[in-house]
Amino acid sequence: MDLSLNQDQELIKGSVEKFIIETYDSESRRKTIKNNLGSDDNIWKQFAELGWLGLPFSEKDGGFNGDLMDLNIIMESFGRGLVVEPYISTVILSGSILSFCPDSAIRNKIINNIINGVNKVSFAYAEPNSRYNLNDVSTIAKLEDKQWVLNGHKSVVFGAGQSNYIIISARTSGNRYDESGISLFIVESNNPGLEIQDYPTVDGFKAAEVKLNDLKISADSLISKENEAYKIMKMSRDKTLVAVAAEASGIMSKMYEMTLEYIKTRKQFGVAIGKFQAIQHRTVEMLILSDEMKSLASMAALKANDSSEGNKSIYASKIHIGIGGRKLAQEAIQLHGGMGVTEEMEIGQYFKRLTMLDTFLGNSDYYLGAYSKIS
Amino acid sequence: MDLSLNQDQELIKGSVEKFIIETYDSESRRKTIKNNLGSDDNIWKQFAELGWLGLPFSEKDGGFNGDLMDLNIIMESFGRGLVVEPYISTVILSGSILSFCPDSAIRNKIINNIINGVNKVSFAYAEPNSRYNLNDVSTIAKLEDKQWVLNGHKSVVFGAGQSNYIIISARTSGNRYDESGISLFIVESNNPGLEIQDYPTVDGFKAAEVKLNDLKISADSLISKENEAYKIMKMSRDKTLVAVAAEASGIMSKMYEMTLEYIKTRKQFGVAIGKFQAIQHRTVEMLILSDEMKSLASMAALKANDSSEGNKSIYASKIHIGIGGRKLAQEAIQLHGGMGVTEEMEIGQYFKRLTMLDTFLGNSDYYLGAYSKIS
Amino acid sequence: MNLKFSQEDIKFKEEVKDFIMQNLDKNTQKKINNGHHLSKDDLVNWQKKLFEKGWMAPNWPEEYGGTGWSITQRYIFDEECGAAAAPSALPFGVTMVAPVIIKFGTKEQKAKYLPRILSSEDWWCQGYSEPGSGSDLASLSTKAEEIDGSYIINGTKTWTTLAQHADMMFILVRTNSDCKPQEGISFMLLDMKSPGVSVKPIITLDGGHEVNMVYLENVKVPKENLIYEENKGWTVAKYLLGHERTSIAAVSRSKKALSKVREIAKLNINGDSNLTDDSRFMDKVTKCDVRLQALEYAELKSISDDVKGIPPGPEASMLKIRGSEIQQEITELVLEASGYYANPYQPNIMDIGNNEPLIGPEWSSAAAPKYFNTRKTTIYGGSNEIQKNILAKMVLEL
Amino acid sequence: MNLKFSQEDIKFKEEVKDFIMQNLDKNTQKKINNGHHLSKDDLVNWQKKLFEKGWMAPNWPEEYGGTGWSITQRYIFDEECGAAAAPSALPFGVTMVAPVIIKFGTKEQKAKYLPRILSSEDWWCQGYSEPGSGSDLASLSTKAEEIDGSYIINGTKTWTTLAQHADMMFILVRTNSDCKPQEGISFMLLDMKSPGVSVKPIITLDGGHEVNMVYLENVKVPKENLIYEENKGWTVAKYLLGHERTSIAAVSRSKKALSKVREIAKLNINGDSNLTDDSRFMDKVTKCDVRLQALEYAELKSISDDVKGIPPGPEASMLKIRGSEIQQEITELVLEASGYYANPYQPNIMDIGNNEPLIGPEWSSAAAPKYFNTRKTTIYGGSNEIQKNILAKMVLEL
Repeated sequence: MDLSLNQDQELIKGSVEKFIIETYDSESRRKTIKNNLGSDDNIWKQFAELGWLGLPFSEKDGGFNGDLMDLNIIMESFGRGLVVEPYISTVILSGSILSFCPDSAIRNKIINNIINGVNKVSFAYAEPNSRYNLNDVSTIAKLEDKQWVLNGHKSVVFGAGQSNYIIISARTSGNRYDESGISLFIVESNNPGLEIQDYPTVDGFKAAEVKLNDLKISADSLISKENEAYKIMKMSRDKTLVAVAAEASGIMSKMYEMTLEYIKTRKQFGVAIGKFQAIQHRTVEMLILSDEMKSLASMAALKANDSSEGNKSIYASKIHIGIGGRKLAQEAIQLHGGMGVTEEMEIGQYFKRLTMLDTFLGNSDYYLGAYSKIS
Repeated sequence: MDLSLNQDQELIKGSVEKFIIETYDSESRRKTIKNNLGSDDNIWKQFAELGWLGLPFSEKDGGFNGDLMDLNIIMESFGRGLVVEPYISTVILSGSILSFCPDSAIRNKIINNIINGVNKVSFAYAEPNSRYNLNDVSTIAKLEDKQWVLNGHKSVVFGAGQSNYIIISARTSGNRYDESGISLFIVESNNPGLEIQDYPTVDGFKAAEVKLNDLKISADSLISKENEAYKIMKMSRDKTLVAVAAEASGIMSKMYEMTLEYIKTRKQFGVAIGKFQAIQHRTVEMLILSDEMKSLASMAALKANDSSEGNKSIYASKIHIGIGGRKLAQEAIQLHGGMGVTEEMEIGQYFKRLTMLDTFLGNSDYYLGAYSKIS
Repeated sequence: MNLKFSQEDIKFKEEVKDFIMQNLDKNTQKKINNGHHLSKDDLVNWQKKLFEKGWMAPNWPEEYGGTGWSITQRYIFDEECGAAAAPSALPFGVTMVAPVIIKFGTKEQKAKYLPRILSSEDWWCQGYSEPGSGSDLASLSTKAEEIDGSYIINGTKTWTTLAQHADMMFILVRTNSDCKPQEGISFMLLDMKSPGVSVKPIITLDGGHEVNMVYLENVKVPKENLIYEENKGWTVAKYLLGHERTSIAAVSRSKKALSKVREIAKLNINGDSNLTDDSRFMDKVTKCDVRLQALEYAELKSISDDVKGIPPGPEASMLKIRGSEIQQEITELVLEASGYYANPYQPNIMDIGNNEPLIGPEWSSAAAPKYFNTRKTTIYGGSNEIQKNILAKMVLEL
Repeated sequence: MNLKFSQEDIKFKEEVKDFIMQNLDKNTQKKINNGHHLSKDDLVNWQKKLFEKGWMAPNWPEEYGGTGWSITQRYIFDEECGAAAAPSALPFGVTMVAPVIIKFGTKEQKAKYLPRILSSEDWWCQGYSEPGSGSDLASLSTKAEEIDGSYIINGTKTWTTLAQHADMMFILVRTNSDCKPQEGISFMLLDMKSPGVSVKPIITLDGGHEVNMVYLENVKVPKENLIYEENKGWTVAKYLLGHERTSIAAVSRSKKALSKVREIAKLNINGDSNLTDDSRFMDKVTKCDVRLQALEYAELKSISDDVKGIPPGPEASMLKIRGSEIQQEITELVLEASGYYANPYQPNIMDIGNNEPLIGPEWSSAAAPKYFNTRKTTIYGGSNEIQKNILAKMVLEL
């Protein structure tokens, strides 16, 4: 048992913290959002140069073999910096999917292009009525004349409009809710069989509805084993949740700090409002909630691969985002008073992101259910 | 629509408030509890003289035809006075059962004796594993040689050891959870087929395990229609819940007041702790929770007989006892500090009673479930 | 005590229902049902219908154009408007400044302003908060100096709701600085078309423009626009605060919104099943409903007192606290129900002439922005912290 | 960073398990599992076993009899004791006064007291709170005057846990009144058998006798029983406060108690079904578990710092706040699970020689009293309000 960072981790931490503080300013972030770009090319290039795009990939795949604690370190800082670039959707979620898929020319090429920063990739799994269930897949893929033909509607696909490739979960056998019978396909985003409705999200990201109208793709676009993609999807989701917990931890610690700073300077009735005991006790509660998030995110990163405790710690961290995180976020806005609800103040940007992180990959109610099943 | 008390209600209110303040002191209450009596005979006699034992019964049955708002008024004061006498179990719960049963000599006699204060009656419905489900009845009644023979175990029967009669729910047909097939019997408590294990409850009341070992009773002991008692049980329970809500309202308002008084006098750091803003805001929350209980108890009393909204308002009030009531009770203890956890201070007595009221007839979780089904 | 409706009440209820059905614009209704912002026209058109019917001012005495309704009628009207997703009249005129004018105004002030409020000719806004004084209202520093028989006002007001449409503002200004802060404040009526008034939007978290900064540079206000006496504005403001009581709890709107949540829960948005099978979600709905039932009863008591002429007490603060919390909770429920479709940002999707394709269901199209924006309800109108301070002082006597 | 156990650790874990299995009295275990009070013998017998094994004082430096365990071993030991429902050693001696004696004591004090703490020969209690000073400890008024080379102590201490069994008390007394309150306090060791000491029970809500009033009338304390310097008791007390950190969170005990709740939920106590089918109940268990996981990690970090010799900071207050809240929540869960069987009051049912018939299941026999009594955890050891004040000051710098 060892609870201190090793040398490599200290290095990563130092570099990402420095980057966020020195390079990732909120002005350019707002510009990226305002211009509806989804990502700043220059920033993405730096991610590649700093090795972060290759971090979670194995050395065999050309990556840096980072573990989940490395990911935790990066994502916590990304949370503090409120990074809007599609790191989670391209590198972690789509990246995990690819890395768990069996070796193939296209898989290896795209992983390589992710690491180099040349390609962005999105993962299209949700459907209009699937809610958070990965196994609820109505999109159908059929093999016709050695081509796969896909039909269906994938909803709220993060970054799809800005990606070069889209990974699609589709049913190759079985019924709507079956875990078996799901397969994964990869397709270039400019394929005419794809109809991509791009839109901004409420928290400054980009997503799209992706409709597959007789989408025709070559046989080698099937990147998972046929019918056996569910396990890969679940593993990738769980790994992504570790990153999400770390992002939430960064956001929460930052929100706590911003609120603390605000109540120290904002004066009412002739004194800083931080002098009022009711405000103090509530801010202390925020500190504890933020600290709990950090503990749970670390626990999830350290235990994720433990067969008996891994899922419990991951789900626990996701539950806390929805419960503790929401509480902290609401308190942060309340203590900022009127300023808290203005678009101009940074606190609101964090508030929005943390709110939406609860819904991402399943909200706290969903994981309360999942937790009950495994404990 | 009229939200003010009518003249009769003002009279009842005046008399019960006066009784509680002038006659029902905590010293004698503690003596009743300490001596394991369950009830003070002298007090019970006064209840009879003041007409409270006959209040909810119809004039035809020799009662005063009080409505649920009358009951609300009495019970709120009983809550404030923390009345330990078995008014709910004898007059309201058993009384309702009897009044909903068809006319019979024994029914009428016992109602009369309740009103006169001569008899106490308990209702034995729960069983060791039935939890809060009235329809979960394993106690069996069989007709043999024109006698009913009952076997089973009734658990936590309030006041059974001090009652003259016990009403028993037993299955005369059907399977364990069936709503139909349940019948109600009344039996003198000194019947040798009854084994009564009397014990004090944690909140100063009395209850007993009642075991029926080939309990033999005459044919006329069946007081409900055979197999059709479930509806009567449910109606009686719901009426009792109106009284329970009012008692909780009285307890909560009293706990709020005692806490307010305490924080005005208790000094720390040279000032009354009520001067600290954190304490003030929490006490305000207690005020609101108490006020909500009063509103819900009144709403339940006024709407109980409304076919579409009645159950919703009753269940809402019961839910609030378990959620808002528990919160208020915990805060009351916390703000009393060390004093709050001593047996000597009155606040703790209220705390215990309110805690147990949540479990009585089904806790807040149970009614959350029930509420979902009807809304 | 009873909650029963008489035959007359039932007839009145039908009349209200009919009126709403015939007069409420469908697009306005749709916006409210789905949590979108209303335009000025949406609101004014509805208010004019109310005016024509004589129902614009249920809270006013009859002599000035009030309805003279019983407590039951007041309840029924609120209930039906809520249930039909009819807008609430903008409070600044009819609910806020009007009772002040009725109580403290001169004959001329009454004659001039009240009819124009009734007919929605004037759109009012509230000039209270300032950048440096939010909760601590008494510390306000906008100054009014008397020069040549007029007041000249200089200062900045903020969080001024819908000032961009306003014809008039009721404003608190400092007329004396050499005294306790509360004792040097006056309450005035300011014409927003006066030279020196400029309005700058504040964009809120949901991307909407509801509130504003209002800059006042040498704005001239005639002396006859002073309400009550100079330096007695605090008395006026306190009176006003108490009179918001019935509207502030938003009970009927919340009832409607919560029943909308129940409808949403019945849709098949979770595979073949729906959220009514999800006790986690439904319990939150129930818990909210429990508090809402309690609030409804408390509001009824308050209306009952109002009809009887009993002046409002600090219990208005309790209505404000719980009412605002419940409004927020309901937006959380819609957000949760939305799942992934809480993500798309389409703020203007229901505006007339907008041709964007709608992403996801209509009811979720404003779920997140509505949740974001509704955080304000515990902040504005005297933050809930201030309400707790008031209760601690006035009721708890701490 | 990793949470892995080495081969040695795994061997150690087995050793701890074996030790507990062979030495823990079954009735003691049953009492803990079911939330009943322990007798003095229950506790002392266990502590003596620990002493014989050399495991009485994991938090002490090795030279005084500490175990010299790594962070992992400390974790394993706590975990296994919790999991087996072994008692925690009474903190007043080994966890509280001993680190103080080690840090501030003279050679003689160390030699005299530490071995007797290790062997459980002395039962210690804590003389801090007074009727007039609970949270505001610095205002204490028990006086010590120096007369003929001894201190003569007069005053009243309250909430003194298990003083009825105590041989020794560490006590805060006022030795100077002409200065700031904190600067006139001294920390002393008082023999409970001294003339003038009388102990009066305080019965708590659950009917139990755990705490006491302790009256001190002209009690003589020799000067050599002063710890550190006269009037420097506040420094000593602050040091002690920080050193409670690992025991105060009660993580391993709460883990055991929560797993017991899960076991209870698996029993058929709701007709044929069980509470594991009740998502309302199970979600509360999960929410508690989530916080407990977070607390466990925080405690691990704290133990890790302790092993590295990093002095405890105010984060101990966070452990105290959440640890105490979680302990309370677990008692609520058992209470809820008990249903009607929470009602019977049978406080002494598990005492040896008690022949009362048990009403209801064993696990529910103390459910309500335990819930009542556990309200104290957020009050004692510095109430959670005081902990929040400390955090506001020390961490938030407000």
